[in-house]
Amino acid sequence: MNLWLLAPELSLFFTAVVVLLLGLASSRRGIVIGVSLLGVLVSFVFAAFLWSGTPQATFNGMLSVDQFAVFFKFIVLAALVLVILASADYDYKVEQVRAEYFTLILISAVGLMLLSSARELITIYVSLEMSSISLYVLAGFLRDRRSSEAGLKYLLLGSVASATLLYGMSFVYGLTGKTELGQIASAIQSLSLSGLLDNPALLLGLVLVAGGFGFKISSFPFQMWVPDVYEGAPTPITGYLSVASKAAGFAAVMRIFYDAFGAPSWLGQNWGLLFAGLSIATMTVGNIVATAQANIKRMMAYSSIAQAGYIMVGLAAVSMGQSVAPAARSALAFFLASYTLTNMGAFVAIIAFSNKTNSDLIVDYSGMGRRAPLLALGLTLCLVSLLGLPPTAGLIAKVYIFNAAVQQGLLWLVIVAVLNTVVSAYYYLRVVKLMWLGNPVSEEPVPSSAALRTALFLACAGILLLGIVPDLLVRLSETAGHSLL
Amino acid sequence: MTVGLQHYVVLSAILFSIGLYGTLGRRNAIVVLMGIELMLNAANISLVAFSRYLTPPALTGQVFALFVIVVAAAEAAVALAIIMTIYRNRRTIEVDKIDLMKW
Amino acid sequence: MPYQLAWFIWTLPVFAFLAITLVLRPFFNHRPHWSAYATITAIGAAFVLSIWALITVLQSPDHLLAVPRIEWAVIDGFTIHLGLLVDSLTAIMLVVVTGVSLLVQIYSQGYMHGDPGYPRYFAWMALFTANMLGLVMADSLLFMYVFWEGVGLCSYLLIGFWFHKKSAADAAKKAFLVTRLGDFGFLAGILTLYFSQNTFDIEALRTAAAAGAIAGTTLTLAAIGIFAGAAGKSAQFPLHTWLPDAMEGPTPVSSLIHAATMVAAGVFLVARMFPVFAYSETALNVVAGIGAFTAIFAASMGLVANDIKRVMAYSTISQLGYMMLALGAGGLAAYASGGSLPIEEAISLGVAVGMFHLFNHAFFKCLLFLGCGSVNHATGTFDMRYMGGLRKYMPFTTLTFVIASLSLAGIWPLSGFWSKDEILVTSWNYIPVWFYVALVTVFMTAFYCFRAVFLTFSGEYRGGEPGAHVAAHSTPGHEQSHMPHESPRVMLVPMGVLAVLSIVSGWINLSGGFSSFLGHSAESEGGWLQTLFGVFTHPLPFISLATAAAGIFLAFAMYNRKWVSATAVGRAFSPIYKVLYNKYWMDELYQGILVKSFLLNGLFRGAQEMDADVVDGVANGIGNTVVGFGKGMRRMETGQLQGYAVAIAVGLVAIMLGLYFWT
Amino acid sequence: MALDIAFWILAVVSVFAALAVVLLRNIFRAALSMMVCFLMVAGLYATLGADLLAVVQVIIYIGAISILIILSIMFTRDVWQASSSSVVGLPAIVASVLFGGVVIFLTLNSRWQTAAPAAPQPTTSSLGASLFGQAGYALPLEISAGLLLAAVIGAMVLVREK
Repeated sequence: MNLWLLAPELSLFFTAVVVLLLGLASSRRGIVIGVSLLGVLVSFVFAAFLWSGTPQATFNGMLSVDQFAVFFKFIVLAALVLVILASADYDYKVEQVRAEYFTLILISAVGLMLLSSARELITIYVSLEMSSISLYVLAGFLRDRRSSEAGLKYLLLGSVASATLLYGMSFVYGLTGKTELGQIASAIQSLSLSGLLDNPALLLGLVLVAGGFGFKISSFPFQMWVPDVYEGAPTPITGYLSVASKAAGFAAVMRIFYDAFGAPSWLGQNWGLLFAGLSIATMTVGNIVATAQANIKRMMAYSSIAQAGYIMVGLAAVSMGQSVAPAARSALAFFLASYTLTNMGAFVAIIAFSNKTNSDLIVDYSGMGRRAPLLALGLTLCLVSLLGLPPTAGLIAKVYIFNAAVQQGLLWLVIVAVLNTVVSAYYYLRVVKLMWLGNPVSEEPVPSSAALRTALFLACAGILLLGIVPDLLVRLSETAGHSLL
Repeated sequence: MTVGLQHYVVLSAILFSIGLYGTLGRRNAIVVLMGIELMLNAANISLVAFSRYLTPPALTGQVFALFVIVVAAAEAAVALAIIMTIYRNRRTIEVDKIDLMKW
Repeated sequence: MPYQLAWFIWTLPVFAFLAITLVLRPFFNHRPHWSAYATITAIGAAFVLSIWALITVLQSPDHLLAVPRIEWAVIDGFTIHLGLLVDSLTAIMLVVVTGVSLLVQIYSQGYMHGDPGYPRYFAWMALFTANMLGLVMADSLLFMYVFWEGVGLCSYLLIGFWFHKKSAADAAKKAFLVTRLGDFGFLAGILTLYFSQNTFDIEALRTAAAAGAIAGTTLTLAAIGIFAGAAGKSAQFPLHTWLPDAMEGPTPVSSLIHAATMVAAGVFLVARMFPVFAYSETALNVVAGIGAFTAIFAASMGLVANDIKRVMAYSTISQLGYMMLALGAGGLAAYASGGSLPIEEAISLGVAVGMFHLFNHAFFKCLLFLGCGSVNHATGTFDMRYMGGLRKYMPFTTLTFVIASLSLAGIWPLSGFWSKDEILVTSWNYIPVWFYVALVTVFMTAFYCFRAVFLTFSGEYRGGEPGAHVAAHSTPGHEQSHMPHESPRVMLVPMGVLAVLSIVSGWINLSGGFSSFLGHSAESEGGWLQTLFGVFTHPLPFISLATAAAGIFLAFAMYNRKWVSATAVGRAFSPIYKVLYNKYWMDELYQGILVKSFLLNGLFRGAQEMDADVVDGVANGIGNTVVGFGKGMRRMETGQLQGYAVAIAVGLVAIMLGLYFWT
Repeated sequence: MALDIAFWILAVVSVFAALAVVLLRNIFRAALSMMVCFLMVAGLYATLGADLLAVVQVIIYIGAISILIILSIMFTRDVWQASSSSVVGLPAIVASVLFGGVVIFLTLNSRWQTAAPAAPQPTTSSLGASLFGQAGYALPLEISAGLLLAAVIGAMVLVREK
């Protein structure tokens, strides 16, 4: 047991405790945010050290420290930086309990980071709950009618999902007698089954676990909570939910389904097909309903459902071909990194606008190009990246993931996904058009704080950088994709 | 007929479905929460039963169930806190009235 | 000069766009003219660079400007290159696009004067031009597609420039949706080629097609897919409906769209990928057939339109049909000649003839639209019924408009004559069926464009119209004076330049220079002076000239001299009888009108309406269906969390049963 | 044999108690039934030889969670209001019956690799060993400590006075 391998999580948890204690003495914004950011930085440095190490499993095989996990830790940390900065302007709504707010964000991040490297069912379940419980509270943090409604919906549905997940895990355990993913895999192989129905317990475990995580990654038909919760939750938390929790969810799905259910190959093809089917439904529902939204947070919620659909294309591609494709895993990692920057950036801009206008309606974005050119430009860039146009990270991500899927013979899936992208142009560009061509409601400029501007700048710089020189991250995600233990 | 693993597993499935009905079919948020607790208990029964019949010495299932109980307690605390906030806001905890956000 | 300069041809306008949106518009909004200067400077510089590129390509032995590629990203062995392909085709397009765009921007300074969206206008114009330049320079289909969509997007923004006007917003949406229908085809074509050859590289695909590596159904499907994209952008039947409506944008935008940028993209695309077409006879027949049909179909609609820009729009569609016909006929030459003409020759023949018409058309059509803009600037309307007599007030506009019309009608020795003649010759030689269609179209073209000339410039001024059409074009700054007046000099100078080009641009190919530059060595018939007159040694030019003259004469008779009342033609057909009695060469058309007196008002109008209702209906229908579905499906989101939980439970059961029965 | 009889009694009572939880209109009584059900589950753990777990079940579920729930019922004053069927009442019944049916069908068709059950023996020390021992579940234990911290902070923050 080497505690160094846990250093990113430990340091972040330590920071959370420090922030909480600081809150007893002083909850001045600068101090709280400064300490939080410092903790993220320390955690980042530790994670960077882990990146250069060799992949290994630690804590009796419960935790794997490979580049794949570290990559997702980077993603969570990046989202964390952005959400902390984005909250700087927003936390006047939670002034009395500011320290608790940031503490919960940090604890949830610890849970997500653990989730992305956990490789044992109990650890997975407990880390998932660690992040979920913090996020339930954060969703209902404002305690007004909308926020508490979001909290309740998230909590009750999330609990149903985690009960389902748990039930599925119990069947996996019942089938194999093991909880560690690698041992589960070898136990399944030693059963020498020739199909799911040889032993339907496998089907039960597979579907119920997929359902539990389907909730987390907002896959159809488990996506219905997303719009309501995203609309009601505090906007920084919405952004955070849409990226970090989704990214870690995908990491865990990838690890469970690949590690535990990766072999024999018919099993992989079964769940690959399952995710392919769900992917189509997910992206189609997300895109089509997004066209009919008037509230930008709801629109972004449906957009994030659609994006989850695209990511699931990569998930399906991992196991659908003749051989397992690390390329699909790399593509998935890249997509999530790019999506994290992009979606967080969009939410930062939305926070900045709604701070001024106190409205999340899309019509109120009319003429923002004149009132706040830089913010509008940032939001435009993010939306363009979500749509997948050059010169943004979103394009590379889509090309990467679709290419991986095509290599695995999933051309039909990619065609559906591309058609979906076409539909998505309607609602993304509608906002862009309104901002630049619409008539401003008033000529009053929209101010934004330095923290928000920094966050938006970081996100946009990342989007452009990855869009123009994608090689930087492609290398990293290739390493990550190939390193999965 | 001797009681065996299957009996426990079927019992757990029945309890899980009853809990599921509680969360889907009852109006009061606290009853919904009770339904969720029932579901978790059902899952625990199957975990412990598997532990008993599959890997008698290793107790992995029991350990798992122990963690589930801890998580359930934490979840219940947070859930009841959120239900309290809802109650303060709206003077009701009937979940069908909590539909401010839709469409 | 170093080859890297080629990159600047399309990046310079992008910089202008960025400068305007990021710096000039937010911070120097009180100096709108700076935006115009930025765009004009950038496009001017791009024009100079294009000339340089053209010269370099001319001088290089293989007619290629070698620009090494940039390796952009390697994703799991899949390399994405950034590269430019500057061959003779590109070089010609570059000069045309930058040249025409430059003149239009200069003209726009006058036309858009005082418009509140002035900087925005120039920003989009710069981006529009940049995308078009990128499109013609891209060396891979993937990047071409990116710019292709960029052109579509910019045209959407520019057509809907006066977006507060419902008609403009609708027209923009229509253009976007209809061209997108074609783009699906294009994308399918690109993917077909990619999966066949595993590359997006244009040069490699052309080689592969020529080497027979792509063949059979794959080739045909790919070619037809690409043609669908081209048909969308180049407004070929049945995807042409957006173009007449696209006049809702500012007139210089129409002028740019119709001359050098948007619509030319389709023809360029077919020319660029022509080897893919040339090896599939089916695809060639589709191209030629659709081209020829579009030519006559659009021209027939032009006969009855009252809006001067609409007449020009139909004319553009028709002329684009000619270009497609030229490409198709050129390619079919190899099949029609029974093997005596190798396919490589046929390829260069088609490209040379088609591109030559594109080249000439760019100048005179641009001029015609600038003329329309100038007329509108003076009268405040586009409806020809309210114009008339402008010759007295706007002599310069009249002169240039007439020159452009003569060129469009194909009158010797103006530029339109030469390229149209080549198209007629090619189709006569290889697919005679379409030759007659083309010839009828020549007549119609001459008729409608001189109908516009006479209605607009001859007779007495009918007072403009302060009614509906002014509202339709209510840009501040266009103050209505009681009598029309000539446009400011900044608008007239570009028109003058274009007028000269409309006369002389065709002469470039008199000794086959243009064709041989595009790889087609035409049989040289001596020096260009001999050719200038020597063209009449064949009977064909006489026929086409006579047809055109007849059209002009009919227009003259009906709209200038009023020997025959135009309204009467629509209602009753006997007056036409009297007037045209002695003109034996009109018999066929005459019979047609006799037999089907409703042709003008019935069929043609019907065609126009079918156009507006059916095809638009499909395009808007798809868009509305998606949004309608969205509106319906959002109702599933009832806000009831237990409803969601039921969905989860039912979903799980469904998945379990699905997997159970499927496996 | 005694264990079998115990199982049947516990099973039947727990199912009826669970049904009472979700069907009784009086919420207070529903909560009491839930306590009964939890008690029966504890008994089931005992029949499975999980003595420590049975105790933990009683202490945490009955001693803590149930009390918390009853307190909440009292606070929200909905005690005497009927807990009626929700808006999706009928679909809920269909969905849960379907779900239960499918799961039971699939479990009955599954083959479980059962081993011969060993004689029941005290599990406390071996559970302790597997939680804190060298080859044990120390990591999830630590994580659940963090989880409890988050829950405590969260509950406090949410119910604080304005």
